[in-house]
Amino acid sequence: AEDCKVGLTMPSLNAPYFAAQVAAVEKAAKDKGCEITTADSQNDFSKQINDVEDMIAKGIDILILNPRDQEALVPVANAATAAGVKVVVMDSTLNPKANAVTQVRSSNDENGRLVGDWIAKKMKGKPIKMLLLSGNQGNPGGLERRMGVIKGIVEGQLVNEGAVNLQILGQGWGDWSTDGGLKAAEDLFQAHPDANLVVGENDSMVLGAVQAAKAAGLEGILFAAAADGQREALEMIKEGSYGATGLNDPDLVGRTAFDIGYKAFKGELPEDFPKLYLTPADVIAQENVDKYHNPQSVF
Amino acid sequence: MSTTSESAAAPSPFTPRILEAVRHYGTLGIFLVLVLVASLWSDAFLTERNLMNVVRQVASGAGIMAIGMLFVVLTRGIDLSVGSIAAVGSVLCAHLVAVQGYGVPMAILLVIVSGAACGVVTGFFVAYMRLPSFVISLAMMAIARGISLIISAGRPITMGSPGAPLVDFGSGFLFGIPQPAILMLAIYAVGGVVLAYTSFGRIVTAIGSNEEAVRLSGVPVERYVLSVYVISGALAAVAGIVAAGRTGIGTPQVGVGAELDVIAAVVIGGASLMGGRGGMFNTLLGALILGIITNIMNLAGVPGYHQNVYLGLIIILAMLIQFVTARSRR
Amino acid sequence: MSTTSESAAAPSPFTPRILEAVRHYGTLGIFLVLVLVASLWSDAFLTERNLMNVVRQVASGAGIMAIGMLFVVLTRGIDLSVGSIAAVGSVLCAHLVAVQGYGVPMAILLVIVSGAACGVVTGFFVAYMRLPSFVISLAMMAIARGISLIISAGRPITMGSPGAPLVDFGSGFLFGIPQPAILMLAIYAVGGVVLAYTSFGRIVTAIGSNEEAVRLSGVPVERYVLSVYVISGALAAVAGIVAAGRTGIGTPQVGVGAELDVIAAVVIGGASLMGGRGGMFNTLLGALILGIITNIMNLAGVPGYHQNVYLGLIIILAMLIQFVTARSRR
Amino acid sequence: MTELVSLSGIRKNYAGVQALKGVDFDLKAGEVHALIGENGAGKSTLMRVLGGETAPTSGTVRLYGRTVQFSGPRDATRRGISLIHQELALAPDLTVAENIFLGRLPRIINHRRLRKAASEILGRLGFAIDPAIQAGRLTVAHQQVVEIAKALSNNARIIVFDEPTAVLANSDAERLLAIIRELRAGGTGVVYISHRLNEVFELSDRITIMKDGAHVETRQTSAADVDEVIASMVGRRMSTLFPPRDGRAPGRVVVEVRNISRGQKVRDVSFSVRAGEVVGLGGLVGSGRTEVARLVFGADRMDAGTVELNGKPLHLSSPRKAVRARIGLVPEDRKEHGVILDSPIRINTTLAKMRSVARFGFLDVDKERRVAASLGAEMHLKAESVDAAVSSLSGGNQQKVALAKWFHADCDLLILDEPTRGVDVGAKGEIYTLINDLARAGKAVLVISSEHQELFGLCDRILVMAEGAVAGELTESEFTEQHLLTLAMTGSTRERDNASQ
Ligand SMILES: Nc1ncnc2c1ncn2[C@@H]1O[C@H](COP(=O)(O)OP(=O)(O)OP(=O)(O)O)[C@@H](O)[C@H]1O
Ligand SMILES: Nc1ncnc2c1ncn2[C@@H]1O[C@H](COP(=O)(O)OP(=O)(O)OP(=O)(O)O)[C@@H](O)[C@H]1O
Ligand SMILES: [Mg+2]
Ligand SMILES: [Mg+2]
Repeated sequence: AEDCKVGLTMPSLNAPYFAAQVAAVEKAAKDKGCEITTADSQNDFSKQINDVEDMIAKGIDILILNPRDQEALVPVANAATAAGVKVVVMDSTLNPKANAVTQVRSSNDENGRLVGDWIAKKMKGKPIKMLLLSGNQGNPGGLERRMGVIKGIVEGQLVNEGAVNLQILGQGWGDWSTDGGLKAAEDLFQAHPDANLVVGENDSMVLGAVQAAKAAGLEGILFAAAADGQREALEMIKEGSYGATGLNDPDLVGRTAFDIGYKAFKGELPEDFPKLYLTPADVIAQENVDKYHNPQSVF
Repeated sequence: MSTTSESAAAPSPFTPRILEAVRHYGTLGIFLVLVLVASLWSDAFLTERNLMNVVRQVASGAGIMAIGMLFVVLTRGIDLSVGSIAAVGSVLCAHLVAVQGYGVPMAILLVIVSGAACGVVTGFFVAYMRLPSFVISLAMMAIARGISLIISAGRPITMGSPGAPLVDFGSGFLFGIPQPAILMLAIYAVGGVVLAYTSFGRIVTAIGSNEEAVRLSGVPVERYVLSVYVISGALAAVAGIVAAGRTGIGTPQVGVGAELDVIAAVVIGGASLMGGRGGMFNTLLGALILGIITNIMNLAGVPGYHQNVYLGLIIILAMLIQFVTARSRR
Repeated sequence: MSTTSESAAAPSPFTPRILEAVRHYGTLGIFLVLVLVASLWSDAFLTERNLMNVVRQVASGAGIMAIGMLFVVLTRGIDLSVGSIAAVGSVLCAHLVAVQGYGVPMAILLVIVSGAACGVVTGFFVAYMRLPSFVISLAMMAIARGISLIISAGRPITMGSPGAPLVDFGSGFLFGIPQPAILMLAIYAVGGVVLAYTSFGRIVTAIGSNEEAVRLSGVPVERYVLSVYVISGALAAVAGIVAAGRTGIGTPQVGVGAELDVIAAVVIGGASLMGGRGGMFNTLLGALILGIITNIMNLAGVPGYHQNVYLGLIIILAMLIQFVTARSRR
Repeated sequence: MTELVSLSGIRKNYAGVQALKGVDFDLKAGEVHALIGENGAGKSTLMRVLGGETAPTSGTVRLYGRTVQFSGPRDATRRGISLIHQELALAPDLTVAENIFLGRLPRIINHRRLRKAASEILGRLGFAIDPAIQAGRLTVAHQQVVEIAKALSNNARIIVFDEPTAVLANSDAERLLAIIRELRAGGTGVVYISHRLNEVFELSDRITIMKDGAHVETRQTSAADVDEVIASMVGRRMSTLFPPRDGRAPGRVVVEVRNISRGQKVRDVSFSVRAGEVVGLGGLVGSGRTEVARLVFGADRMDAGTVELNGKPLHLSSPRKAVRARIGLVPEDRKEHGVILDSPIRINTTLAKMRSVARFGFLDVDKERRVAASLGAEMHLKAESVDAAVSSLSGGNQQKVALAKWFHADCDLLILDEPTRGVDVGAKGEIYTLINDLARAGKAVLVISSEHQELFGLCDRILVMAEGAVAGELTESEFTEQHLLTLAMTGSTRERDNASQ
């Protein structure tokens, strides 16, 4: 009964965000009666290239590619397209020169900017002493997120106060995980006990930082993340112990990516479909958290 | 007269202890120099709070796993699965407590048993089938990681709100020392006694030193080899529980890449991967040394891209200190 | 009587040629069984396209690095830095070609030299200071990763548009075989000859069996030990160039975690981490075996979360085949 | 006397080799049964069958009157059998005490009690070895003592000694023999394997001779004659063991050692060896002979002193430099320093001079086989082929490979540290002849041996060491046990106490 074969390849399955995305794509594919194969690159882009090659050999029709590296996956994406596979790039960035149907993701830059703007408003009148929690060195999405936040803060302060009073005291690396965020934050708080703002490139790491602050007995720190909207973070936003995060809904991104790929496979996609499709950006804070909070969410 | 023949001729209580001390001072030398450098480099280093942080980080990082690894390494084996088993421990612990509603003691027991069970599998193939521990434990590493992903469906499991017994464990103190650190030190103490004062510890050391000799002495070598992997698996599960307690969540992301850190701690502590040589106290120092290195880089604000380079250089320097201290005492 | 005590009495009851053959068949046994299973499991496996994929994947993955690793392992060492050196190779190659405007041959030469230079550092401390290779190469692993991040500022460097000489290398064919695969096979051939027919290969093997005896035969052991790390570093750099050629970019993300795969290939190929035992052909088989395992799981559509578990189980089964084939030939 | 052991029709095949071809052997309570035969005759293999370490291909083992099948060495130990291995089997990282009690360590160890018990056993053997020292730091001789202590501590009913005295000096061997007599008097059955026939005749009640994996004959010792026994061992009559010393013409000084020292082990040692001369280095165990050899070979750094070779000073910083200067050393510790057990005979043979079988770094394996085979034939090496791993050889044959390496290397100065350790009488003769030939060809030879007769028969003069220093020199007319021991013991009261306890 399955008239279509779908391949889904993820940079890693070892992260709640990706887990949610896989669930979304798998569900969408099964709803359409497609057979789906999921591969886990385990953070290794050469393995991801291998996985895609294997999938092409296997004869998939649609490839949902969440690239581990924005350049390295270009040749194999092109090879897939050349083999007649409909390639949809999902979530992470791939160099636009790659031959794909389209790229679907939330806007790192715009989400970051919105969060930064929110921070500037929230901390109006106070000099900002910020600690940064980054994922891993060399990750372009992370770079876009932190630059987005900084852009938002600077622009916000300029608009609100006419001057920039922002100091970035330090940057720690938390490998996108709660545990890593905790460890990095412990050391950062130690070196900079006067910080009053922690910004992370995703929620998981900031959740770790919240713990570290609690353990260190530090108070009056504002926590924010440039992205995701993880359930635990939303719950804390609701009760007020966490400032804000950017909207990056894995479920929405995943479903959208599959739908576009399926349409292309069926030949129903308009010729002039844009090469980049961004899901709407938003900042989630206490004011609007109820709109996004779903206690049943996988993520 | 030569020291060799001297000690042979007249019982001298010093010789072995001196040898012990040389190795000992090698690692202790690194440790002391590192503490000195760190405290000069950053004022924040020698604060009580920071030291507690370091010990807590080590305890929920490589520290506890290094104890089990030392036993494995003493037998000339290697156990790459520790990080993944810790992930299983972390996820399973949260799953049992939060999803299945088990009591904490029961959950802990079950988690440790399942860690030990992983060790039984690895140990069985290594001890009885004589397959290379590197490959078998690599396989177990993949299997355990997969299991942790399957149990958790890839996302963290919240274990309970602050105030729940385990959740407070990670951040709690006892006599002013972080609870995980106390747990770790207690296990080191037990491990040290087992290693030096029980037939188990001596036979494990002997197996790495000359397995054939031990076999010819009528010792059932296989059983001992099996048990070191069981110990390693059980302690990795404990490390997973500590990690879960520290963050309040169980997640399959625990311990990715930890195996190299853990083995490095053991080797920096002077143990030989060729088996037969290594001590508990030095292993603890080895784990602390690694913990201090990453801590000081964060405190001193070494930029991210350069942290790797610094880390490598500091490790090499540290080993050179060991080299020099050990030589000069010859 | 038990097989255990049998082997206990006679540490090595075989003449070398028979021993060779047994080991040989062990790995070949795994390989053949695996190919059989894979072709039954998925129709797509035995297609030309897929087989070419597998060889290309192995060539730009663990394959080339495993050659250098075998030399290191033969001397009883270990080299954890290969993946990171490959990253340096990939980034530096792209940097030299795209940013500095070097010609491709010159760039390749410089990259290989810098890989070898990393090997010189590791080898120096291991050979002349007698520091444990595990820790020193772990340090080099961190340093090289850091260097690759610094050179590239953490971002991929595009090497040139399709049509440029190196950029086509990764996907090109020669006599119907992927170019990287031809390169790999050529290096294996050279490596095999060096290992079996030159005094270099023989001394390297002998050092792993009994370093002291080799030293006391008047052989400058240190130089040989140094050179195996140089070879390993140089070949890791070559692997990095191949990776760059395959994707058309140099990136610091190359080879993360590759060290374990590479060592696993060598050990599955029957080499002993205790030194002195291992062959070139079997190492190639070991690398292919690992490549086939991941390939067949993708073809057969094993779901992502379960791939880890399958991977582990298949590795264990494979090792059991080796165990059985080796025993039955006794 | 009750029969303890009866082995009948024991066969053992290794891939391609028939090590045992249906051997019968028995042992009674309260007797010493000597087992002798050429290197590779199958003595150790037979005993490994008795110790449960090797499963016989066929044949039956009867123990205390009942047929048994051992499940492993553990089983045999539990049934009261103890083996002292020819190849030392200690855990070098453990202490002496832990090694002695390795199979029976109490669950919780009281190290003081353990050391005390170990001291007692060692004391019984007459050695004051520190039980707290790591076994790996002992001399080979003392490791052998520990091995013996380990077996004695078992209180076994059957004890097998496989060449226990091969590395012991005569005086130490004497004490061991006394202990064996005590054991015999206590009703223990002892199998005694040795290539020192005088010991065998002194000690044993019965002698069994093996040859080529088969039982040749068993006799009452009282009814046996040394020459006949040798004849049926080696299959021919041996006129003299030592080659005539004539034809050697000591010429210019090849090596001149001046005032070399290293710590307390070697103190201010000077001597010279001339071309065509065989010089002996005698002394008690631990007197520093091995250390001197290692210094002259560059294996250890000297604190002070100089070595001149052919009139030119040498900077001996590594064995490599020594080998380049055409100095060779056959080390005392064969397993650790002498051979690569896992490698074939031919590779071991050419290791010190590989360029003789290589061109541009590429090896000519056929030539290597020829070279190794012809040297092997000269030394009566018993091996399936030169491609066999050294580990598959019997102990004595392994020693021949260690020697072959340096005969092949063609040195101006050859230092031999215990060259005939574990070598059978027949092959000893061949090795002596080879050494003599070297001297005749104008090479300088330095021989270290604890077997005094060997030094007497072989050397032109003997330097005697005590406590790291040269205590004196014996010329041919002074070659007697008494002269040698007097010199060896004047050095130190401690040594003397140790030796005469
Ligand atoms: N593991 C083995 N593999 C192959 N051949 C072996 C093995 N062990 C022993 N042999 C062969 O069996 C024969 C008997 O050896 P064994 O060690 O019993 O001799 P031995 O009488 O003890 O000699 P020695 O006096 O030199 O110690 C030898 O030819 C030897 O090469
Ligand atoms: N640097 C070293 N490395 C390895 N072994 C050594 C070293 N130095 C000494 N030895 C060993 O230690 C022992 C020291 O022996 P020493 O030179 O004191 O006595 P000896 O006269 O040779 O006595 P023996 O009769 O026991 O050989 C020897 O067995 C020697 O092999
Ligand atoms: Mg023997
Ligand atoms: Mg000696």
